[in-house]
Amino acid sequence: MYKYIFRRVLMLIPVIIGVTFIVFFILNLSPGDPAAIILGDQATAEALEMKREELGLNDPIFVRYGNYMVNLVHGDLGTSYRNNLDVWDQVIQRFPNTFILAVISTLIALLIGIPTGITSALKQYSMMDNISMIIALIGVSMPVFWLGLMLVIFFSLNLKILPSQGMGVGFIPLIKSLILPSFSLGAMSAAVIARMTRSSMLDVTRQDYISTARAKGLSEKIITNHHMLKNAMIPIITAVGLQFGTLLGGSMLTETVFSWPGVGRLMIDSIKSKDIPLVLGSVIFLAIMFTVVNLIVDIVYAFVDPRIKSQYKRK
Amino acid sequence: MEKVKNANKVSEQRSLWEDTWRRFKKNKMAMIGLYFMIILVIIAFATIVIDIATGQSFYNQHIIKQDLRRRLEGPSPGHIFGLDEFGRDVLMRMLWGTRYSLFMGTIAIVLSCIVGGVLGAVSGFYGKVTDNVIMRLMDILLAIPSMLLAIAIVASLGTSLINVLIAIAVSLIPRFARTVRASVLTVKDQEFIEAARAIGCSDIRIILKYIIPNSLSPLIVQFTLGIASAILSIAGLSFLGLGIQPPTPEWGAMLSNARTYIRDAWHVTAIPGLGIMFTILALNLVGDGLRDALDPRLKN
Amino acid sequence: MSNLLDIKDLTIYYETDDGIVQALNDVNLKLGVGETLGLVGETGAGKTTLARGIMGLVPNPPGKIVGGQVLYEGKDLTKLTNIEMQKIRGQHISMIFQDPMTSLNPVLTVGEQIMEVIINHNKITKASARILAEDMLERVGIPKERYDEYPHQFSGGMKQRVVIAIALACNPKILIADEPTTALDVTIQAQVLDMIYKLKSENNTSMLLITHDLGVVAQNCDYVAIIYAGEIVEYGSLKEIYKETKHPYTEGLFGSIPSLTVNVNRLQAIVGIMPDPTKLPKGCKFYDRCKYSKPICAEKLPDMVQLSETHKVRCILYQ
Amino acid sequence: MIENDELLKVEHLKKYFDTPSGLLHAVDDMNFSIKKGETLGVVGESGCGKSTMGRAILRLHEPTSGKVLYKGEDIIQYNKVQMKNMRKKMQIIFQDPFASLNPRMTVSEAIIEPLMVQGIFLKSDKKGLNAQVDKVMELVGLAKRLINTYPHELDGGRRQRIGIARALAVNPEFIVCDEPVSALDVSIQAQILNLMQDLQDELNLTYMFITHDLSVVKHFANDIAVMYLGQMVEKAPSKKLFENPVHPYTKALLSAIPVPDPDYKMDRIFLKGEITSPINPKPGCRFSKRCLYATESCIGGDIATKEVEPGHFVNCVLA
Amino acid sequence: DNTPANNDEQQSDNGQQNTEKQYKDTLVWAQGADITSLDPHQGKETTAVQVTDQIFDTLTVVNAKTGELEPQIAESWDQPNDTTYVFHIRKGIKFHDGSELTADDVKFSLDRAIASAAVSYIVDFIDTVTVIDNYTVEVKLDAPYAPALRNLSVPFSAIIPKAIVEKDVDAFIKNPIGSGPYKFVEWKQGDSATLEAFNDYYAGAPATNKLVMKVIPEAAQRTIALETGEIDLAYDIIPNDLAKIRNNPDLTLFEAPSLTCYYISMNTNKKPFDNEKVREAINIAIDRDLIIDTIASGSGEAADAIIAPAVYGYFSPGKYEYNPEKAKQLLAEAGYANGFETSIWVNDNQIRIEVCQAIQAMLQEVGIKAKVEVLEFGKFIADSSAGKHDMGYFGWVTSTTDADYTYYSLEHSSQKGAAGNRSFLNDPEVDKLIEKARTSTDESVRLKAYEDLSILLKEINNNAPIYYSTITAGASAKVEGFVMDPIGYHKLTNVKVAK
Ligand SMILES: Nc1ncnc2c1ncn2[C@@H]1O[C@H](COP(=O)(O)OP(=O)(O)OP(=O)(O)O)[C@@H](O)[C@H]1O
Ligand SMILES: Nc1ncnc2c1ncn2[C@@H]1O[C@H](COP(=O)(O)OP(=O)(O)OP(=O)(O)O)[C@@H](O)[C@H]1O
Ligand SMILES: [Mg+2]
Ligand SMILES: [Mg+2]
Ligand code: NI
Repeated sequence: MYKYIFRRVLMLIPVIIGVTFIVFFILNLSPGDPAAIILGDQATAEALEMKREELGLNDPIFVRYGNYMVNLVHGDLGTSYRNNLDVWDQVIQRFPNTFILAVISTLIALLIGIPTGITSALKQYSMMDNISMIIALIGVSMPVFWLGLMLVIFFSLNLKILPSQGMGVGFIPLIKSLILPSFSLGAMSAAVIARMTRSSMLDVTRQDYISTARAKGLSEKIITNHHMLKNAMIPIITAVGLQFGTLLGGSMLTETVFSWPGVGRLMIDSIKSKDIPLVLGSVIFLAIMFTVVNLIVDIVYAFVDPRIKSQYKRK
Repeated sequence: MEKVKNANKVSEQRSLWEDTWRRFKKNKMAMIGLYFMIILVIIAFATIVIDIATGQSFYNQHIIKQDLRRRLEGPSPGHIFGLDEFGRDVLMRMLWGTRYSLFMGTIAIVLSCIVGGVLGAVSGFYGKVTDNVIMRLMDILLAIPSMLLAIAIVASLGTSLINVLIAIAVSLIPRFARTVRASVLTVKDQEFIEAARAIGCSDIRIILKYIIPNSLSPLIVQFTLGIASAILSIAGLSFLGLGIQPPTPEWGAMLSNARTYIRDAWHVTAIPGLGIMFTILALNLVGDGLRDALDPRLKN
Repeated sequence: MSNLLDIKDLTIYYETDDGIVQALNDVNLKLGVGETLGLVGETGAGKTTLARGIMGLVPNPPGKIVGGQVLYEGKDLTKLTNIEMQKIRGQHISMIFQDPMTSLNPVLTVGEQIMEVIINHNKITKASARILAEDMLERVGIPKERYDEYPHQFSGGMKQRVVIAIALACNPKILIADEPTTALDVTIQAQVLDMIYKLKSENNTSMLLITHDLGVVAQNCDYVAIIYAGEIVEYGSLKEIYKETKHPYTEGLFGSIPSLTVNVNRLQAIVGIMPDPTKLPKGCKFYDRCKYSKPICAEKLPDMVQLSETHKVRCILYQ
Repeated sequence: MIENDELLKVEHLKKYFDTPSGLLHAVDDMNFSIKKGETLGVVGESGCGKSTMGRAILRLHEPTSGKVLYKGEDIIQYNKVQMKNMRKKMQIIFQDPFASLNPRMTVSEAIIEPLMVQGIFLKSDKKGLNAQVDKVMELVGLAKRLINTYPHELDGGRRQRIGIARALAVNPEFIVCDEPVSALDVSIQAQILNLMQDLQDELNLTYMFITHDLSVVKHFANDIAVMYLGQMVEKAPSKKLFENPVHPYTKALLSAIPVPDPDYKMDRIFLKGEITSPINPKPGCRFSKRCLYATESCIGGDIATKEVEPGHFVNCVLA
Repeated sequence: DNTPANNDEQQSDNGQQNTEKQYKDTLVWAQGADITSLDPHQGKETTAVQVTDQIFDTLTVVNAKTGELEPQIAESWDQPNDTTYVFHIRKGIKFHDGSELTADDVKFSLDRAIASAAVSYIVDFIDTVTVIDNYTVEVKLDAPYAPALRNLSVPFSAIIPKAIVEKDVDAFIKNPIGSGPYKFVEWKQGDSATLEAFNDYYAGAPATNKLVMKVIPEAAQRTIALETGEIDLAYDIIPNDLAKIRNNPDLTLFEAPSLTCYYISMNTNKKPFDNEKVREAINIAIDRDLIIDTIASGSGEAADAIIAPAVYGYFSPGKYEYNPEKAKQLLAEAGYANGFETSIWVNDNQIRIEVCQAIQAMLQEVGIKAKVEVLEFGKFIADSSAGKHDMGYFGWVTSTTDADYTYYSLEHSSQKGAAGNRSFLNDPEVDKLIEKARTSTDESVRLKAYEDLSILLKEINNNAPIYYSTITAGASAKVEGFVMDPIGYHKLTNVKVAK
């Protein structure tokens, strides 16, 4: 098991190299001079040249990538072009915000998605099934930012019960400020999870061991809770893992709508201002998180499914 | 348990696709979705025909011509969905925008489906090092948030229709690669592949004639669902100011451009918003319907 | 009352997209205390459906018990509520399913799966249930040390033994075994069948043994029912069926199996295949495959003819 | 034995699989030969390496080592082109008629495929192709109207006929039959077995018939090889094997077959335990752990093959 | 006129009329983007300055209410000759760490600003800075430069503590120390910044104890936050929200003419913009009032010159008459009777895009088919500097409040391309007028030169000024003492919020 984890962590290295390589080259080869963006439309040619030199933009691109990677190996993510602040500091400052948003969204998604999926599956083809699945589908179908704006207008502006933006300080304000963004972010995942749960529950229902359980004379409740759920969980866990990964990186729109100080927004802002070290830093961070989350998912798998556990042991 | 059919009656024979269609037809929601999509396709083509027939003059007169004095006017008998922030008829723009939402999504998906499909097939079929290399590549693509990838690509190549397409296509590649690989892996070990080897088929022939046709169904489902997420991605890019150039009446752009007016005139956001929502809903319904119809376990 | 189980005119249909599958038509069978009844038929003949019908486990939808009764100790099981049925299942009537590989829940330990049924039907503590379950494991020849292992750690034969342990954990009066050995190798099959036989005789359990292996039936059963396209075509004691074969289908079955004892140059195969269960012919279901068929066979469904006290056959030849 | 008669000779054939838990000896040093026009039956329990051997002989799995001499030539040394030509002479029929047909190909496509791949007919030669398809379909007893049906529209028996037709299309001399009837019902099984027998007589085919059903091979094969965990434990002309089994495993196997005769009193030999793992097996007799007669001499060294009577080979220290 | 319509009585505290009015401890304001850098010589974006300007002071300051130049760190100054200024530093000014501000700090700061690529353009008129004594600094210029004192009031020439910065620049950037009315407390990136009153401020402690800046990128969300009371003050209200604030009795809308002019720059290097008639046609084909009335919700004024009326040196050469008929005629005369195809570049800013779309539609009316191309900012700047554009839509703030800043950058031939002259105008006459006004210290000479220049430019028509925007802010009605700064660098020293 430890060996397995170790191997998976080692896999991070090529992923990080690949991710930085792709992002570095896309950003560098694209038109638009970081110096010009920083200095704005009122900068003189000399100032631009000065800035370029200062940022080391005059070196050939491979030299710059090489330098970057060398620094990275030493644990140095560089400093931001725009404000000379340490990239690591900036990313680590924002990361918990994105993380908590992703966690709460996932929780909301699970809380809504799993029960909905189960009820739908148990009452397949019923009215209930259809309605909940249609609602779930609508959840997937709305552009996130649109849903976000509508939620704000309704809950903040009209009902005045929840803050419209920002991240609250202190427990209660934090929770309150989390509700709208995590709901608008989690809505889509909730739908995905609900549908996933439904189909994997239906899958399980058809299995022979469920017939065996019935033949034992077990009650439906025990069959559902004890025999079906744990088996149905396995594909759901994959879905949740992937969703969590997407939420981590994909919260850019939500973060913008809700002025949430997360990595997603940092990334957009830094892409727009071509603050390459900052973009790279956030991407590396997200890539690591993504990999770690998937690793955790795989480990959780092993706990749910003894077959997988013994596979890891063997490796 | 397979049902033994009475093969004595030739009239009863159905191809696999007919079978699928027959099951699909039974699913009311999926049919509603399908009808909706057909209507959209008809609209898209009709508007294109009108554009060609009138040499863009209809487009210029009714789709992009502004009437700023009447901006944000609410629905009225003359303009049942009201006017947008430039005093243009929202309904007309919705109709003319159909093609973008529909075809851009589709083209992006076709692109990523081809690239991802080939990668996935090769990866699954050859396994070992090839598989490892391709799948790690896909991991890398997956580890970069898809929106970020799209933004980076659009930001670097510029905001044009083509670039938005490329961006979305690239970010969807891993999805297809994984789907195809998974189904290739299940198909690969079936005996009929071995049977093909036994008669001397080459790898290429096996991939083309045996594996791909049999991995098609999950791909088809991914396809419909992929179009849906492509449409949403386009809207998301528009929200970040990286979508399609004005005054093109693309729905995502309409929605995100009008979002500042969400409190002043509900219709300018609600109409494109609902348009997107229903389209995606329809695509999802069709996708789900296909999934069920193609699922061999549900055959009875 | 000598009959523990008395199935009367049981008719079960599946309503599918393709039409109504008449899986079981007017089936009459009985099972006495301690007896073993073999049920033989080809794939799709309705064997599993019958078993599920007795257990009240016909998947609904699409399945439906259209008519008939399943009398267990005089009670009609088809009339019981699901809750009442839950008390019968496992405790009075147990069932072993076709495939041991998929009959066990992969995420629960084998011990847990045995214990569960014990706890469910007896008011005892977990600890004492565990002791009973361990005992049950030993009785089917698995060391109790393996109580906490998962099904995937067991071989096919061991899994099937666990399934048997589950089925017999509460000493049921009736055991329904649906092809309990089809998925196993001959040597393992012999072990498993032997074990079932032993356990069954210990408790004087009655058994319905479903199979399509006439050899298995010959070695294990007291009575045999031959089922074809949802109908019992012949019923009798073991001897009667094997030595005084009456129905052309039964005859065909015997002709189809290569025998170790008799040398034949060519098998006497039955031509054709079973009719589509959604479009069953009006008359004798075996009509178009039967070498003795007469025009009337296509028109009229022959009645069950009582040939001896136990031997019954449904064929025009004996009317 | 006249050398010329031998169509296929297998020498020291080995096939090991590299698995996460170690080297799996699926086929370990097999030696035998098959005469032209005859049938070699290969029996053994599930997982003992029968299919692997069949596939290794056709080079569908590359053997780890050993020789496969076809008319005296070692086909393992053949290059791709030679091998492709060889495939015209050697064919295979698979166990599962459901999985071995491409669900996206119609009956005629499935039969045309080998003809086209092998370049026997050109794609443009519609007439030639159709004629050959008609011929082969008639040969295996498939009605001509089924030409455009898909496998899923047909029953198991017909599907297996397509599998046979596909193998026959290129006019092979040698066919590996990998449990061609074990997925079929007894009545259909008999039809297929009869068909294969007829084809052998008609076309002078040579079969290697893999099965786990001893009664089938007894009926079918000239010689029978019994496999256990990748190795051959006994090989004899079929009659002799049944009359005088020597190896304890063969004996146990024969005793475990349920005979469809109520008067036949079975004298079962019960084996201890279950099949051991084929991964990194220890030297010596692989059956020793389950063998009732195992002695010290069974483990440690390789067991020599003895010819107990002409044509009857046994791998056991007791023999 | 920038007095807020804050005449309503404070109804809420009727009951406590006699007691002293209670004020909140904290003021929360919202802006659309985060601080880019807390280093005043680095973070030149308005959103950065809006914060750093509370922390740092400059030598001189422009009174936001009156527009007059006033002393700040420099108590007074002399001008011995055209190219020399001597500043007398106010004694007893303390930095937030308690150290005293001296001439060394001033020299250090100005030198540092000159060396900074980001802001040097504001102070690069300076040749040398010399410390005369602890409280006297001499600044020598390359050449006479009339707007010098105004440039020194721009926050980019802020005075920072030499000792601290020299010791550890990184620490300073993270934790800036200035001599302004507020001390820096915390910056939560992407979220907020917190400042605290500096009680030892030379002009006395500021009115409110704590300031919190919140980043709210979505404009509509800023208004909503204001309406729900989550914030006290919001900058940059989008036009369509103006009425909502104006009509809300709980809120106050601040509006003032800005120093910003939005204009279309036509690339005179490219056909057909090398033709004056085409340029004029475009200028009169645009219905400026319509754009202001609709897209800008009436907030703004039609532009007739490239600098705003609030800028020193502004002269109105007469309004552009909207006349599509005449435009068509001009186009015909120029040989484009059937119009032509071209493009307008704009960066990704909602209002700017909308304006361009409106212009696009107006040009369409006279037969010009213009594509609106939205570019990501970096590409927009880079490619337009390189002259790849046909027309580009820009906004220009005269941040020094002196006309020279704009005319020199946008119209002088030496500034072609990257530096600002994106119409690539090369007109000796224009150059001459700009230089004349730049080097003269005689106000009347300068004003006359600018008058001539604006008339000349209106004939050349290389740029099409569209409108002068209004600078806006919304506030809770309880906010007192808020004065708009025409550039947007709102000082919050005297602002307080009633409870
Ligand atoms: N859930 C179901 N839905 C529809 N039809 C069904 C269902 N289950 C069984 N059938 C049909 O009912 C008939 C009888 O099936 P059953 O499973 O009882 O056969 P069986 O004799 O047990 O076959 P086998 O030997 O293959 O197990 C078949 O035609 C089958 O296709
Ligand atoms: N591709 C493979 N990779 C690894 N192991 C394999 C592979 N194919 C077969 N094996 C293993 O080799 C052994 C022999 O398998 P094989 O399929 O030849 O057995 P078999 O005798 O045909 O069994 P059955 O009667 O079940 O068909 C088994 O233990 C099996 O798990
Ligand atoms: Mg069955
Ligand atoms: Mg096999
Ligand atoms: Ni079946």
